[in-house]
Amino acid sequence: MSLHNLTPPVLDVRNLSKVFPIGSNLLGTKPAQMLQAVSDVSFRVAQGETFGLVGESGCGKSTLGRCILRLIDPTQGEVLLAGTDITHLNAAEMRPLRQDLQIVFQDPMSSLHPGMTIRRILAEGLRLLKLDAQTEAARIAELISLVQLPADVADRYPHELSGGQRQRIGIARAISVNPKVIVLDEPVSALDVSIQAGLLNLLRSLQERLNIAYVFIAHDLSVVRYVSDRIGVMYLGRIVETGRASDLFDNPRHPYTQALLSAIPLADPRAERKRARTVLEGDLPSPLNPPSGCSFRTRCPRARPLCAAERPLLEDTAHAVACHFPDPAGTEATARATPSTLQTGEGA
Amino acid sequence: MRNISLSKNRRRARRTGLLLGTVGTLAFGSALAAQETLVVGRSMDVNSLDPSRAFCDTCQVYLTAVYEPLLTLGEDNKTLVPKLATTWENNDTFTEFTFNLNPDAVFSDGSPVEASDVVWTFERLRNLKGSPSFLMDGTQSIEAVDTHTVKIIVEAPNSEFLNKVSAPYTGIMNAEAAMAGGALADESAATADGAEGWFLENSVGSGPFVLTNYAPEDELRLTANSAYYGTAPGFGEVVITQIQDSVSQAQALETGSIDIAMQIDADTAKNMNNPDVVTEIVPSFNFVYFAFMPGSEAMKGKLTPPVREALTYAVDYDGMIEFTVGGNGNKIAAPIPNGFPGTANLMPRSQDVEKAKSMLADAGLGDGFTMEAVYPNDNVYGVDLNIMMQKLQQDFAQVGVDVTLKPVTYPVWREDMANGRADLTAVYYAPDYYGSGQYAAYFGMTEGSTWVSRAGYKSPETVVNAKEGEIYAAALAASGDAADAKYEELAKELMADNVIIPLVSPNLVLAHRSDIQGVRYSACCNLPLAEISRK
Amino acid sequence: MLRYIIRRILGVPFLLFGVASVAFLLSQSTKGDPLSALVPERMMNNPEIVSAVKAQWGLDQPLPVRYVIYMKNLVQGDMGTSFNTRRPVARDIADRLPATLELVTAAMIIGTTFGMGIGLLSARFRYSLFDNAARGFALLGSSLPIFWSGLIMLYIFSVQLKWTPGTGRLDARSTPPEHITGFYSIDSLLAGDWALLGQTLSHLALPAFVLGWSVVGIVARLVRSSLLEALSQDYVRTARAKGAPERVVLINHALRNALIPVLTVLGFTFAYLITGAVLTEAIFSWPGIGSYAVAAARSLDYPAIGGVTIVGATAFLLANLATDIAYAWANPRIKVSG
Amino acid sequence: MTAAPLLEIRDLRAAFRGPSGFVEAVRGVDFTLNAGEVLGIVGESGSGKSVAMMALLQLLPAQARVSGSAKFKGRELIGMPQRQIRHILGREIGCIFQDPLSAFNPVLTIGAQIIEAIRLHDRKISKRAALAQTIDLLASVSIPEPERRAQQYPHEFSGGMRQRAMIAMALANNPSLLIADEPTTALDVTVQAQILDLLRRLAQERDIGMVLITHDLGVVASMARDISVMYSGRVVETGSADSVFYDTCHPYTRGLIAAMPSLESVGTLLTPIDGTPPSIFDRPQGCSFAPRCGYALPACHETDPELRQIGTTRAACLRAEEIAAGTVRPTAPLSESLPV
Amino acid sequence: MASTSPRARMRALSSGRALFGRLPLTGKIGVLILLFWAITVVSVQFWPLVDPLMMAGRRLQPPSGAHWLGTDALGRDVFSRTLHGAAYTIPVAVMVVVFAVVIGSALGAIAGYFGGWFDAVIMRTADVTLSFPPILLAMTVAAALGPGLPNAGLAMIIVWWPIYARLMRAQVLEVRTREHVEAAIAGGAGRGRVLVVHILPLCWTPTLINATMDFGQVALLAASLSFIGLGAVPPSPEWGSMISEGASKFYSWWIAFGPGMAILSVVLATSFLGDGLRDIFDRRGPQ
Repeated sequence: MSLHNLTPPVLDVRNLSKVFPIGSNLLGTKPAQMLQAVSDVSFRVAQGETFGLVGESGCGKSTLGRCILRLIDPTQGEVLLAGTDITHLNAAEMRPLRQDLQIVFQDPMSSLHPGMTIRRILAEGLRLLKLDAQTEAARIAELISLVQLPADVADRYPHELSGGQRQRIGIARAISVNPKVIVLDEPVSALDVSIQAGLLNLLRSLQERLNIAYVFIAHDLSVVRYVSDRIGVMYLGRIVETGRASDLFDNPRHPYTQALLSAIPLADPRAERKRARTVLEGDLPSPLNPPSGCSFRTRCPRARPLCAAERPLLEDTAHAVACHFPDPAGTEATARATPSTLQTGEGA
Repeated sequence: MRNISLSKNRRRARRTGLLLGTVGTLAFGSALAAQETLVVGRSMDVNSLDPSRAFCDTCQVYLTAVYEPLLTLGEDNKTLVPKLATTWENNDTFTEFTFNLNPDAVFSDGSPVEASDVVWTFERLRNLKGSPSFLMDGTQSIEAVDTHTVKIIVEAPNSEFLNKVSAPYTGIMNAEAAMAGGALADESAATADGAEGWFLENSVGSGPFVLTNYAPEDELRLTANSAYYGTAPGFGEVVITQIQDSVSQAQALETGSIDIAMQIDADTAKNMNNPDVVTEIVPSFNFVYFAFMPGSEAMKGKLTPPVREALTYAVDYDGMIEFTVGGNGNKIAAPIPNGFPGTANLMPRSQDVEKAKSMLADAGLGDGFTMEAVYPNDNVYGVDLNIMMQKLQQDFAQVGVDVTLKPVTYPVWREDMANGRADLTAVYYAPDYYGSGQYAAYFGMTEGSTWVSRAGYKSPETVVNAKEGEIYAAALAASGDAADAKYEELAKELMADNVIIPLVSPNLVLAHRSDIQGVRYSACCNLPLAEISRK
Repeated sequence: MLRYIIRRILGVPFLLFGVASVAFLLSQSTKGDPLSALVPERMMNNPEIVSAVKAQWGLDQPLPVRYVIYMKNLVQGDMGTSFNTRRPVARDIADRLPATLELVTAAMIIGTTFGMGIGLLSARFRYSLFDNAARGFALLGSSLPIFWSGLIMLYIFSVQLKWTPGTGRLDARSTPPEHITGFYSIDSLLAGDWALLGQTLSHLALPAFVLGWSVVGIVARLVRSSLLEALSQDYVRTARAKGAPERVVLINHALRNALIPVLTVLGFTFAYLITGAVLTEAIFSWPGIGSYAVAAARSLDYPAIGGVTIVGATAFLLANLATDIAYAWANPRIKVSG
Repeated sequence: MTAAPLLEIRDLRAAFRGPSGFVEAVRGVDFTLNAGEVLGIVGESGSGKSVAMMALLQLLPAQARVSGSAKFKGRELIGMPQRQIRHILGREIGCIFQDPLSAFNPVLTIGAQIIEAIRLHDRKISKRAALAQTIDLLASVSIPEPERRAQQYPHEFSGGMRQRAMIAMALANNPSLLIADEPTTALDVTVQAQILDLLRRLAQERDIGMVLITHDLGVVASMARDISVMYSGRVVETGSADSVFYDTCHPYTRGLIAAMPSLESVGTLLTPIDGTPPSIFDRPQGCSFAPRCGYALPACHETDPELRQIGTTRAACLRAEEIAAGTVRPTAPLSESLPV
Repeated sequence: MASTSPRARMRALSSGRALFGRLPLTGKIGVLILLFWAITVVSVQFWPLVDPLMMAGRRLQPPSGAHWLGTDALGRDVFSRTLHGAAYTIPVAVMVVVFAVVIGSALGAIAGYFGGWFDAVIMRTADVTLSFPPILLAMTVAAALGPGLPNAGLAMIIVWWPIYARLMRAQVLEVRTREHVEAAIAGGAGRGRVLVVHILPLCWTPTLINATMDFGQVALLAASLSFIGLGAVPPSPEWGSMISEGASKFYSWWIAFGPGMAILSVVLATSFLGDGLRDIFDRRGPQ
């Protein structure tokens, strides 16, 4: 899975930033505040690879996903799709390229047109391919079976399906045009655990069959780990740590990543009881008024004056981290068992 | 009749007092009355409270109460009686008139009424070119002979001039006070006079009342003139209060919140059976008519005299009275009120549908045609013009003539009238003074008259009747029975024109609380408020 | 929200400018020659008089010039002179506005009190006989044409039962109290004239009820639905979980929240009442700007039409503004944020 | 503890009016909770776990029909008059809800709402004293600047802070039982850790019995002493945390554990549970899990099994013993096409 | 795709019936009343009624066997006039609502979806129009254009369109942020197609509910304008002008009774139906 440095990336996101103007001044001429949702984010995804973006609510991961698809226009930076910069294309120029770039949304209900049958919803997506009626019908049937649904769902409406089934339709729509890249924006977080697993398996099997690159956005680390080859951890609009999934999970270097991992409850009472727990203090700062320097410093157990003064840059390595005082790479021992550097919660 | 003496007038007043009881009671009554308020309910149509500009029914009531003309009309609605002028004279040719003013008369500010005030008032009336200015048409000179004598010379014989100066619009103003309020009487008055607003808050007459408050479309409040030189009025205060419709007026009268209701229609009157309310139905001098407009674009060559005549036969005159006023009205032949000079021997029109049809067929219009009726959307003297026109529409439909109704606001109506945009119209007329001459001037088909320019529009030849001007002039030069005969001749011509077709002279419902007396209908002045008192 | 309100306030002059322009253009485009309202019938053919009148009323100027003059005068509070009353329109309106405001205020009080009461009780006793009857009563008020219900009320209460006096603001015999606010009820109270106060209120009762009744339905429907909505919210469950009795739940928790959306309709209700007031005034001979407007529209008194329209729109704008402010005040969620 | 349990629920049922008669959302569940212990109730959406708790607290809509028995400190809650239960709710039983934003009244300050909670049960306490107590409570749940925070409205709090305030309010009258209904579901994972930590600490400090309702097996694993797994309105497996996790014998519990991606489960495929939970309006005959169950026998579609003691846990499954012993392997579920 | 269209039609038909079935009792009554008036409007001229424009008996007769609602001041049958009146008021109300909805919704949708200067111009125009109390604006416009039902109708369209423009704009702004719209854009749909196919079909419910309720209000305002003499012209038996005639013949209460009850029934029916629709659509929610 270390393809990413060898083959050209199918998706290359370079220094992407998005600023939202919030409100406006009294005369309505200028925005009152600027919300920096995404700051200087770069990553690459190779064909058939899954890049996981993980972070808590408000970290900008969904905005990032929408910027990649040009559903929102990024403020700065570039998105290269198979080598083509799509950031500056207009709507008409963008249209043919949409075939290569698809999205699956979090809420499977609101992402399907409630007034259309499944058949029509899928046909809408297939318009890009300009198929004749017969081919189209065949393709729809094929898609439905690809996502492991019975053929008769085609003539149903979204509200007649269960949540898991609806999300499968969302996936079918995304793969219908044979995209190179699919952005999956929290595709399973609205679903019950028992349903989630089936979808995750489906996504994996589709990727294997169709060789699609995924950008998998989620807040649940376990889910991200399950599907991702490489992962970026986001905090307040920035990637603070990125690397291969195994590296990142086995050897988290950024204190935020460490805290995230430590916060996940394990479905294993004995392990839970033994576990050293890092509990972060305080809340996420407002993105309208981010802290100076390192944005994590307000909650970071390792914060020192330097962190407030200077923003740490993301290293340019395979397992990169943006921290002034990171744990060293590849030394598992320090990552897992240095309670001295972290505040440790009492074990149960 | 022309030389009624002051003493005679005084005697009359005393007789009235005796009728009421003793003089003492009268004095006591008026002392009490001084604090009492008479409330009159009506839908006010005030356009102005400036006597030289005002022109409305409410104005007549107001002006009569606040200003005094030289003469006025007696209770018989025929005889002229003295007011500010105690005696008056005219020459045989009716071109020179001399008035002797009552030396006791004073204005409400206590200053005496003098000949100069009369001259100023009449000149202003003439020069202002307001609605009632026509009353001064043809005056050559108005001059003060001495402090209490005025002499007026008119260009052509005018036996009706005396009637004109009995109109409430000729009420004499206190010239000095009015000038202080911005009023002008000279030639420049028409453009430079700026007193109209001032008159809404001030009164400068010698009448029994003075204006205390006027709120447009709300109330008009008068109080007894403390400086009044004549008999004090029966009430210390009179309020004319705005009540829009007949039913509300009836209701207000029944609950006692008003003492007199002025515009109750006959249908409503029938439904009132309250012992505290007196209703008396009297014939009025008002009438409602419809008019053909042969000069309109669509009617050119169609509304020829025979066609007009034919259509007059289509109208169900009896039914019209039934439908518009529930039978409480009278048929009227010519556009001169029944009871006015020259009307005694006239025969009203009657319906003859077959004749109408055959005449139309003769005129080549047997298949009928279409007309558009433009008329004010109003309810006057108990006649809802909409209902009247709907009835007319039905009557004309019987002879194949299709009438489209277009009720409009007054300004639009006047504009349409001035531009020949209607084929048919309907309006009303109430006398401005007692005399048939005003009808000749207004309805006569003489070149340049209001109705010639309306009905004839750009082709006056379709309606002009040259004889009428001559007859009118002859009538003005005559008096008494001779004048009456001329007016009768004129009336017949007006009927033969078949342009102005009077339909109904609605009866008037005099409705008041039973403890109110002295309510009467006057041909010049509508409701003389000063004569009203509580029993 | 504060920012929003400030922006709204800043926007008012612009809206008023638009309103005044529209009012001017509409009234100027009325069918019918304004001269016919000004020049006596017998003088229409007299060019001297006609041109004098034109000059006097500024009608000899081209439309754009008239517009500029009108707007200039308007800024100084001069809305021209009414053709009907021959008085300055501003003065007519100043005289009549208190009457309308008194009527509308009284109707608003009646409408909102009944509306809220009915809404509250029918939410509390949902689907009960009371609920259905009260909602029926409320709905009837907003469904009956006010010009008919007014007549019926007048007939029943004034003519037949004689419980209320007839039309108008006061008995014609009475003199209005000294002008302080222009509201006879308040002025007579200030003057300590109890008899006059009683008379004022008895005159006000019927038109205000007829008018108020027309909005009871709107208010009751909204109170009921927003109360039911509030009662289904999580925080109500929280309150119950705290052991709060039903009364506390209803008043302290549900009603406080339910009233916020109710506030937003008050502006709308005001518009409804102005519409109703125009008709109510016509029926009850109420000397307000509603009957003035009807008379003006009927006689094409366009300075008056323009004036009334501008004043009505201003009142309406202010009512909406007040609603917004009240909304912001009542709703802490939007007090701070931009 | 030999005394009566803090909360003892027997055959609790709750039904709602549906289009055709009443439908049961909770179908006879039993729970027992001793003082100072934590009972975890796990289930997916629609399993009836919250409804069961709301039912015994009489917090369901008035039209709901509740039967069975729920003894709190020996007092029967089911059918208790409103007047009486009001004195228990908020005083002896505190509640925490899933979404702290909607669970707070948006137009009242946090302080006012906590003060109300105090004064509803202590009429004599002065407003000032109640405020002081409120500030202490906020401080005890680690809310910084409690004096200022008490004056603020719920929307001015962050999600984690709101949930802390909610906990403070629930604890205002020192209850002996805390019912926490998905207390961390709406929160981010780092905040969830904070809140769980707080709950754990408070429960220990104050010796409070807690019912923790959640869909997340991870949350109960770290918190609960006993766990009950609910499916379609019934408890399908119950026992101590360890026994439920390690001696699992109900196929649904097994499925849930297998379906959960964990940090360790990389490389292996997750095992989903096929199909979807049945709607309460349309429950299958027999065991309601049978249509999704890889172990289901024809008999499973006919009889709805009762909870039985199987080893260390109690499970409601006909084949529990075989599954516990590992002598059977799951097959594809019986129903060929997915129920839609 | 061809196979879906008859099916869709079937669905639409059955959903119409299903919709009726889901209405509360009052809503069903509302539908029946409106249905009655709709039938009346199209067929009243074929009914065995006396001519509403010609006198049919003595004037001002109270209700009797011959004249169920009595006769008016011209002896015309009030019952016949009331039924014929539907053919004046109801089509005007329909036209006003339809035009206001179409114009307002189109402008609002475009303004909401495309934003920019067009949005600014449309919404400021709407603001100014909405600043006028409706009756004052309608009166002014009706006065400017002259009386007559068509002019009154035009006046009311001018009054009403901004309400729908605002409603539709708000709705479009809300729906355009939904994920299925993003999905459509991601699927390569052009702006027009996104608006017409993916946004507008989900925006019509509030408009429908509002239009239903407004229908009654428009009928009321039309009658009000006629009442003050700026609406229908005689002899048309428009309800408002009939009540106006009745008002001046107050003691003959039956003249106003028929048209009064007719307006009441229409307004009540639309309220009932609007409430019912709101119950159905608002409660369904997303799931």
